Amino acid sequence: MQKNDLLEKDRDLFYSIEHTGPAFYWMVGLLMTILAFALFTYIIQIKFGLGITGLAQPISWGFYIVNFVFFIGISHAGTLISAILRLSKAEWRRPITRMAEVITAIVLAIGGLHPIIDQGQPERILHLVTSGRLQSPLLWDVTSITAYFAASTVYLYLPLIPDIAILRDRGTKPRWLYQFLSWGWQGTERQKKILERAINILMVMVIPIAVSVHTVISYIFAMTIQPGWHSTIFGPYFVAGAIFSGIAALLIVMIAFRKVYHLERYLKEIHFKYLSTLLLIMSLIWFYFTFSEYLTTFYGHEPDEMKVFFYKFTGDFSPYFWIMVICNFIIPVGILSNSKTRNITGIFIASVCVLIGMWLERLIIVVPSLANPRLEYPTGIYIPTLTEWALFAGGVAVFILGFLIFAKYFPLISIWEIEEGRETSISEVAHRLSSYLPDDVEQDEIKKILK
Amino acid sequence: MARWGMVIDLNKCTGCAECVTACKVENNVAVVGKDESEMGRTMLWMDILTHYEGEYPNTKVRYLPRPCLQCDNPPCTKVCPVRATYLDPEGIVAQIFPQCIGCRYCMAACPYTVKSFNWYEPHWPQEMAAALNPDVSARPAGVVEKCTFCVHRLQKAKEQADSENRELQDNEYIPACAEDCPTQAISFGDLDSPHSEVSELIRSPRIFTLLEELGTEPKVYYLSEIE
Amino acid sequence: MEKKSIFILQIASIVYIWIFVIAVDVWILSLLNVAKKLNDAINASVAIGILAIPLFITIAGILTYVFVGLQKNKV
Amino acid sequence: MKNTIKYLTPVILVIALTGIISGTNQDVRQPISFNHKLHTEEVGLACVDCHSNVEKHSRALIPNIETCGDCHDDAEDENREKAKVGSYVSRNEKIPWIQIHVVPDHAYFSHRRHVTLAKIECQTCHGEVSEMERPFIIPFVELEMSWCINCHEKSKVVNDCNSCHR
Repeated sequence: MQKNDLLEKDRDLFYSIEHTGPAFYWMVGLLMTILAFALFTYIIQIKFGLGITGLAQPISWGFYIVNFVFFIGISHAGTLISAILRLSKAEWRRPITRMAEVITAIVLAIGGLHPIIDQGQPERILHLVTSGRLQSPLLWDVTSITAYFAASTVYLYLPLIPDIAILRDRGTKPRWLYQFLSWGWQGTERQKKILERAINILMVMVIPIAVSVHTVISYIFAMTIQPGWHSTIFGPYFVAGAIFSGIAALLIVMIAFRKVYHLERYLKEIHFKYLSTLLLIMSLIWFYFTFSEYLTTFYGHEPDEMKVFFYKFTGDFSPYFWIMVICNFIIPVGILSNSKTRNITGIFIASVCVLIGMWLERLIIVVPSLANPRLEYPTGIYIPTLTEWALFAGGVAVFILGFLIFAKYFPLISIWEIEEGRETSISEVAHRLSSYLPDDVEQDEIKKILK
Repeated sequence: MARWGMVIDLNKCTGCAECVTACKVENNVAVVGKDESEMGRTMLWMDILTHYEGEYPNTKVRYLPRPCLQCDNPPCTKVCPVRATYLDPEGIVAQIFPQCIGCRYCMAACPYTVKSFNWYEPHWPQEMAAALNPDVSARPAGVVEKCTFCVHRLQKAKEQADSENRELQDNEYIPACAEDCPTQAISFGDLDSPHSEVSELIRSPRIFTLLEELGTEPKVYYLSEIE
Repeated sequence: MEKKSIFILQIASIVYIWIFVIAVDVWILSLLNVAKKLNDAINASVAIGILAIPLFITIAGILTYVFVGLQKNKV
Repeated sequence: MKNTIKYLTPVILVIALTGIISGTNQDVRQPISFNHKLHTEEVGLACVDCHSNVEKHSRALIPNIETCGDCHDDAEDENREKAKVGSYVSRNEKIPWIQIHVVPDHAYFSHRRHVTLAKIECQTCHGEVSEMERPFIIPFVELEMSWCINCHEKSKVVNDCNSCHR
């Protein structure tokens, strides 16, 4: 009886799993075509060498490394945000944690492949296994990305178990998949306790791992002595930027899937309001970091640093630099600090701008330092070729594709957590509130008001 | 053990680029076409950097031959993920081509930008392809390469000395650039041996190294120009 | 047939996770060994080993705990 | 489930078969069925009598046709193999031997260093050649880096990458 109730109430959440329209197949087909084209260009790159990219000396890192940093940055949306929200018992987290975690798992896999795409001899990746050196920041990356990927897929999977069990009980096909993945979940008290304990341990563990991942990625640059890279704030700067772009990606995904799968009942204005506040704060933090990074450089006025500085501010890269500032700071702050423009459309525009801006930020960190070597070399400007664009498009296509396929098999919003919210959150919040307030306020009173 | 080093006298250097050519031939450095070269993919282990001073008509051009500086504290070897580049016991920064995975991290880390990358499979004009140096391997596409102080010459000289049952002598091992320089601007030898030419030259007041402030301790020294 | 093969799949996935985790740990240890042999960057390897090895084991441990716990506590 | 296995079996079989086929050595046919045993035992030649480069150069090289010509010049010999040598000699043409012990392009191995300076027996790397009645068609040892390194470690000689790879 109760179960039927639940299914009736939450039937919107099963919609994407049980109804597959032609639009889904068209979309998958389109993404597959893009992916196939990307694969094709990659095969050509393997055959002829990295010469078919726009890279040269001294600009030997380009799009691939930029996208690597960018995609790994987005991955911070998920697990980090969901872990922090869970840890702080924010009640509004319930409908958004799942999406955030899915972003992490997919994007991390895409980002992790980029250094291999960038390699001149991809089959020699095995040399990392046989004779790697843990002294190199690249190996720190390998270790911490592997750890983050393992932890975040587990962290995505564990809260999914009760939902998989619901699907299994509904008889959704393929049945064996849900039977296999649900591990005999029946929702008994003891099972709930085990799962809760595991999730609690993981969410505490995942936060330092997530922070370490982007710190270590910044170290790839910061550990060298190159002007513009050798900076002590790079670790926190990259982490802040990563969370910033992650929230923007999460907002875009939420808005898109809310529209496509009609999830308005679950993803309400308030969720966007809270998340966009977070985005606004991150935008300010990002500006603060950027400001202190460039002010120290400018004030120090070291000639080699200044070459890179002016390359960004007034030189060849100035259009990108100022677009970045507009996209990352002026537009989001402008839109989000005004309650009139802070509606779903406004938030969507701000988020897209932030993603563009953060991608440009990665480009601005990687390329100008390489384009201005200390000694006098003639340097050209880096112009990416079709290969690099195709592989970028391929990465984005895999991201959307991964999301669509996930949504085809699993609920994008945690059903059991919503249900749990219905059952327990009112009394829990009442209890929490009463513990904040002076003792003379009765708990029952708060409960009454909340109801 | 010897510590190999080089001293380049900028006062004697005319910028004739004989060292560049000698190096290219000795080490089978690939030849790239015009288009590639314009993109910045020229491969040179020994390069000559030019620096223009003053306004026309009182301009002055300065030349700076630049091999790999063979730092004693190399920023490139620290970051290599697979030990394809490392400081060998005689102070030469080795570059092991069959081990290199082509991540180009060492290129990004080198403050002197001495490394080049094989963007394509290397090729030579037909006439040159028949005359490659058999002592140096042709690098495949996708690996980083740089000046090795002609380390194959060191191996050969050592073997010759060993088979004649004697120590390696001064001037027995000399890289191609030093050997071919028409003005003898490049001297080469053991920095640790007190009587070698280079160890006498580095006591000169004109001596300096490139980007000294970085603490990379290069073993390629320069003698500044006398005005 | 169905139930049994799914159970086998589940056991296999636990085994697979452990193989993965142990492989990562063995990899780090072998790199330590290589570093020792080539006299190169041992401290970095030790530092990373101390952090990463228990981390991976904990992740696999949590998963195993959940899997075994859920199976055991079926009604 | 059963169906999956049914479809998977041929795939696995094909993969296994290609593995076996590619693993077996291809048929190598040397131009002449050279008999090392005969030359060392009956004629009494030492290895370096013909492979004269071994002690003096880094590259061993196959003996050139003049070396063969010192003894063989009869192109009409009743022994077919001898006649073949004779005909190569009379035409002063290289015998198209197929090199079996190949060191890859990026590795440098010096025979002089190993034979003359380190006094390593030929047999250590090439086996009991004087017992062989046919020419090499497979190498005595797989020339892999681990094999080199093992010996270098055992005999405590230089183990630097730079001394072999350039």
